[in-house]
Amino acid sequence: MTTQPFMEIVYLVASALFILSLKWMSSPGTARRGVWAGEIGMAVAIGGTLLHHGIVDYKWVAIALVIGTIIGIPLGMVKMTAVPQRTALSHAFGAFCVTLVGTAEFYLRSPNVPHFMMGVLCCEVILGSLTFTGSLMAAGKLQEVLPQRPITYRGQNIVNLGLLAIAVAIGIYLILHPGARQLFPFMVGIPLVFGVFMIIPIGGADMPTVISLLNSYAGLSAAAMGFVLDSRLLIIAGALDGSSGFILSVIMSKAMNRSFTNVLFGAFGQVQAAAGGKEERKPVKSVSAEDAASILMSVNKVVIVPGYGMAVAQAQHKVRELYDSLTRRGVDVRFAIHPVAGRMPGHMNVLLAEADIPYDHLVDMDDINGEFPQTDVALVIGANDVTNPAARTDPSSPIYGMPILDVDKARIVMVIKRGMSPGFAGIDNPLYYMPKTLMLFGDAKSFVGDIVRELGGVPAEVASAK
Amino acid sequence: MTTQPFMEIVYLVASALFILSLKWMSSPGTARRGVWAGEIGMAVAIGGTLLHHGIVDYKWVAIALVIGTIIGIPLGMVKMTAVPQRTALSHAFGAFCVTLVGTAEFYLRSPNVPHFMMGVLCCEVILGSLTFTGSLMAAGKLQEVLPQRPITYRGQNIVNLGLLAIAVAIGIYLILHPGARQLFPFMVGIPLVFGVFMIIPIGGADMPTVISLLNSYAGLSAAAMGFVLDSRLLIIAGALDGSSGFILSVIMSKAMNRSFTNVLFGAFGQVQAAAGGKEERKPVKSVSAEDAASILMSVNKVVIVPGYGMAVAQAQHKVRELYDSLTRRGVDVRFAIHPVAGRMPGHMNVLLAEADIPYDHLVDMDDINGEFPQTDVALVIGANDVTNPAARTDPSSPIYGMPILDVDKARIVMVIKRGMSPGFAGIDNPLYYMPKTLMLFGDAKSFVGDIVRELGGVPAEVASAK
Amino acid sequence: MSSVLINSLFIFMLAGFIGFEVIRRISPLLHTPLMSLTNALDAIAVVGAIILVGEHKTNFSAVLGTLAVIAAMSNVVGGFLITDRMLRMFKSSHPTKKP
Amino acid sequence: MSSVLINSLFIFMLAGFIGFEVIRRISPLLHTPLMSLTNALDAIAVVGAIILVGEHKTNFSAVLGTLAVIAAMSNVVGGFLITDRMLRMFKSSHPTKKP
Ligand SMILES: NC(=O)c1ccc[n+]([C@@H]2O[C@H](COP(=O)([O-])OP(=O)(O)OC[C@H]3O[C@@H](n4cnc5c(N)ncnc54)[C@H](OP(=O)(O)O)[C@@H]3O)[C@@H](O)[C@H]2O)c1
Ligand SMILES: NC(=O)c1ccc[n+]([C@@H]2O[C@H](COP(=O)([O-])OP(=O)(O)OC[C@H]3O[C@@H](n4cnc5c(N)ncnc54)[C@H](OP(=O)(O)O)[C@@H]3O)[C@@H](O)[C@H]2O)c1
Repeated sequence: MTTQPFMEIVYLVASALFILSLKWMSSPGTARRGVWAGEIGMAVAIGGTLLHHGIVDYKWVAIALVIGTIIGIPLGMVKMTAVPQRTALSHAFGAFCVTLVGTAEFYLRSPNVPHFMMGVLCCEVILGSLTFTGSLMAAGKLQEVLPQRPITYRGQNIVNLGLLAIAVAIGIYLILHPGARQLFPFMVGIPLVFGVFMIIPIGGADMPTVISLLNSYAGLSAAAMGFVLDSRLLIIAGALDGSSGFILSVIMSKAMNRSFTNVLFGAFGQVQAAAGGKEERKPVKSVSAEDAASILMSVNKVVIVPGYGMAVAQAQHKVRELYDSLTRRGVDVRFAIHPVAGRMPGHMNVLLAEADIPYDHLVDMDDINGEFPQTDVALVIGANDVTNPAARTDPSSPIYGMPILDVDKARIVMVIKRGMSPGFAGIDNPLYYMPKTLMLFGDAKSFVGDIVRELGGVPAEVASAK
Repeated sequence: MTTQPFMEIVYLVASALFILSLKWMSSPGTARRGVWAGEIGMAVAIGGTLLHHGIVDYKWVAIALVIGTIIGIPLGMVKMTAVPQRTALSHAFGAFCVTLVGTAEFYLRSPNVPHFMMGVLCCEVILGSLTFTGSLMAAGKLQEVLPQRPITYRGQNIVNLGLLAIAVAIGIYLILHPGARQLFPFMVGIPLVFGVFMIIPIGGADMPTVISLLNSYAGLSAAAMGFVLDSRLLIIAGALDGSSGFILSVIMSKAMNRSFTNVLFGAFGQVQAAAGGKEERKPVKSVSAEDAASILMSVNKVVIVPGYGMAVAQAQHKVRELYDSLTRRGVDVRFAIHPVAGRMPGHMNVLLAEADIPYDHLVDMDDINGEFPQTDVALVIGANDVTNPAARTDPSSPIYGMPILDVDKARIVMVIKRGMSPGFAGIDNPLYYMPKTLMLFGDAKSFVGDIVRELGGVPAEVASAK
Repeated sequence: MSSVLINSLFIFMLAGFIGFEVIRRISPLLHTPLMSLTNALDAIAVVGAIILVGEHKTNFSAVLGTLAVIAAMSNVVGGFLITDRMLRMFKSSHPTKKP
Repeated sequence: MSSVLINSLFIFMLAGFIGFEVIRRISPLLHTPLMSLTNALDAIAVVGAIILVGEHKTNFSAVLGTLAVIAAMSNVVGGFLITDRMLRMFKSSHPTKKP
């Protein structure tokens, strides 16, 4: 991007800081330091760039930076529950930036662009533009301004792949004839359309996986941009982002035991239709908040299993109150966190952390599963699929093989949900028909509130008595 | 080193393979795959280089490669006990190669060598040549062709640092006047002398730490050579080697709680003199092989603590026999491995592995220390410092704070050593005077042999009985 | 030129490897903040855009560049902001509480 | 030129980081073989030496180069050989034996 040694050194420092930033991110203790490292690296890089000799027109740079900041602040202040769509939106922005720069570079350089370079440029632009519209669609579905349900029609995949193929073909032509400027707009436009079509057949609940895939696309396109501008810093940042997005999507699909293709081609849509609303008629034991409270009072070890429902109901603060009054009573309370509970990786952790629950009481699936047999009550709050024993027992179940939380091993299971409707996977949950299971029907927030009230009166005295 | 894209790709592949090689090295399961990856990477790199257009004279290349191979094979077949000196020797070779190439490059390029480049070249040559002689000296001391004991005289450090300073000064002059060819030989020669002087004051037992330091020097000089030749592959290999050497020396010094300076300036020499041969007169309980055997027969859990003495006595195979006959009797036998037991990192692991003891019975210090309280007999075989409770209890002890194996927490402690003479740290070991401690005086190999014979007769029948 | 690309490949290979090594080890606890952090870092693309605007080679490139800077900058600010907000929420109970 | 050096610095930084990350995690069990392996890898310096000999710019450089190739090559062969010998010795008892 430049050959001023000074700037290169600046970029070297920034790169190192970025890497450290991710390294420190690995544990809660050092995570904030990680953010600072990232911020400093960013500041250094931008500052250094502004000193770049080539820069003649500072006015627009300044204006753009200011506007960007103004837009950025609200994006940084969104509610925690809006994080998924915010993430999608920021991928869109990133991809937008990359596409614009790629386009500008092409028109500045063409026709004399070496083949390999043109190849990279094509990757940059194609990836960038499909990520742009794709992420916008994803954000829309998550924000529910767009219909959540997958929209499918026959031949859909052929159409989509066809579009992509055309874009690639144009790309290849451009590699061979970098002078064909008039074709470039198509190489930008077609992937934009593809991005939209790509998301249409995917259900809203699948968005998180899609988002992390788009995340890695965004990273890759940024890296490609680094190739084009010969900016090592950009290549490094892009590679880091790309690998992170990729790893997260792998983790998610593993935990949902699905394959990317399966997610991308919306196979779940059918399953949902097929498996939905079966054997609803079996009897379940439903109890009131009082009964639940009186049981919880009398036991020693409770494991709370939060799920998407807690997020929807915004129940985390009530859950915190429950946690408090139980611990005050000397009950040992832990939280069992399934890797894909909720709708994004780490969803439950963030919500519970927001409610000030110490993170060392949030236990990962593998660590907690051993403890359920010694657990008196497993209190499931708005979780469903991640507790579905069918994944262990019923080979015919669409989620068979997906690792789950073995709540059914606890002495008593309580499930807070509004009705019998299924979760994301759209399948029925045998757990609810087990004799040891008590259904607590109601909205998570209000129901937990009721339980807390029932537990209510006493704790103060208990606390003082202690 | 070249700009042929083809070769660059080859080097890219080789670099990736080298990195994977180290990654796979991280666990015994994948370690051998790691070696293969390294070998393939090496083959690819050398092969690719031979296709380099610039090469006109293949005869000498071939001859040199053959001679090198012929020398290499015996170096690869040395006995396991000779590994430390072999390692030192190979550092010497590596540094030798780097120094020669650096010298040749200088005379080919000077006087027109850019400053920065010349700076790197100086680092390469200075590091290279001092590592060369230093490693030779180290190898000599370990092989005991040179006197093991530290040779010190007053003002030694001043002399040494003085030498180094001169070399650096010359280097700086050369950076400013790359044309001063006549000065170059001094910049090679003086560090050669320094390398010798550097090792003289360091005791033989400190060599392992020195070796890993030299290891990282060798790596750094190779990386510097990579800078000079603009060979990314070489930079990567050098950086990997450098960091590995550095990390190992840190681990060692931590485990010995000493600082590099402390090692390099042979401070221990004095300590040795000071602390050596005190309170020899206290009484110790000494028992025979029969008694030891009869005790071992009657217990359930034995932890064997091997040390330098086992290596010296070549007792590992006898120890294996002991392990067999005890396990056949149903005794639970584990090995407690202290990070710096012996004289090089992983020393005990290699010896015991050589004797076919499954590596999952070799337990690291941190994991085993918790088990000693439940251990019936801690059998110390030729270990001393790593079992010295003074490191925990006696702030005045020179090894105070060094993490040790808590053998003194076992119900009975047996110590096999030839006499009361101290270990590497040269200090007395309170362990030997504890009432629960039984001293088994004798050479590790023969004494263990005796115990096995005592245990002898029975096992066969026991085995058949089982 | 081609050697510059080769070189970029080296950087990409090394950085990608680091990415995998480091990120594989990040505790699931932090996956959400991780997403927003990498997102902010990725917005380093802003430097490319800045130069595009600053050099003002053509009006076209300058306009695209300006939009690009705006987009990237909002990611920088927003990304770091929300990551920090999330992390501030993570509190540890003192180990004593641990079983 | 200087940009080539900068670039080398980048490579060095990245590779060094990888070195630390990867090697910190190598089990102490394997520290001895690790030493001999890195040693063999380091001997990649042989490629530099080979070119020195092959290009035969001056007799002096060719002679030094030849010696360098010999030294490095013996490290390659010796290093890989002994590492492999050591690793072949490491055997696992079948997990059943484990407590
Ligand atoms: N975490 C990720 O990264 C990710 C990404 C993509 C997909 N997914 C999928 O999402 C699912 C997550 O499983 P999960 O168990 O957390 O959630 P879930 O299986 O989707 O079930 C959520 C349950 O919460 C209940 N619920 C909804 N709103 C509620 C409210 N206001 N009050 C009380 N209950 C409410 C619903 O039942 P009612 O309607 O009867 O109340 C529903 O059964 C998994 O299938 C996973 O594969 C996760
Ligand atoms: N591992 C490393 O990387 C490394 C590197 C540098 C320094 N060190 C140092 O080396 C020491 C290692 O500790 P260590 O406990 O393993 O060994 P040690 O403390 O050096 O003690 C070895 C003991 O073995 C006995 N011994 C010697 N030859 C024997 C034989 N043939 N048969 C039986 N016993 C024999 C000696 O006593 P007798 O003479 O009475 O028999 C001596 O007390 C530590 O101080 C460590 O800091 C280690």
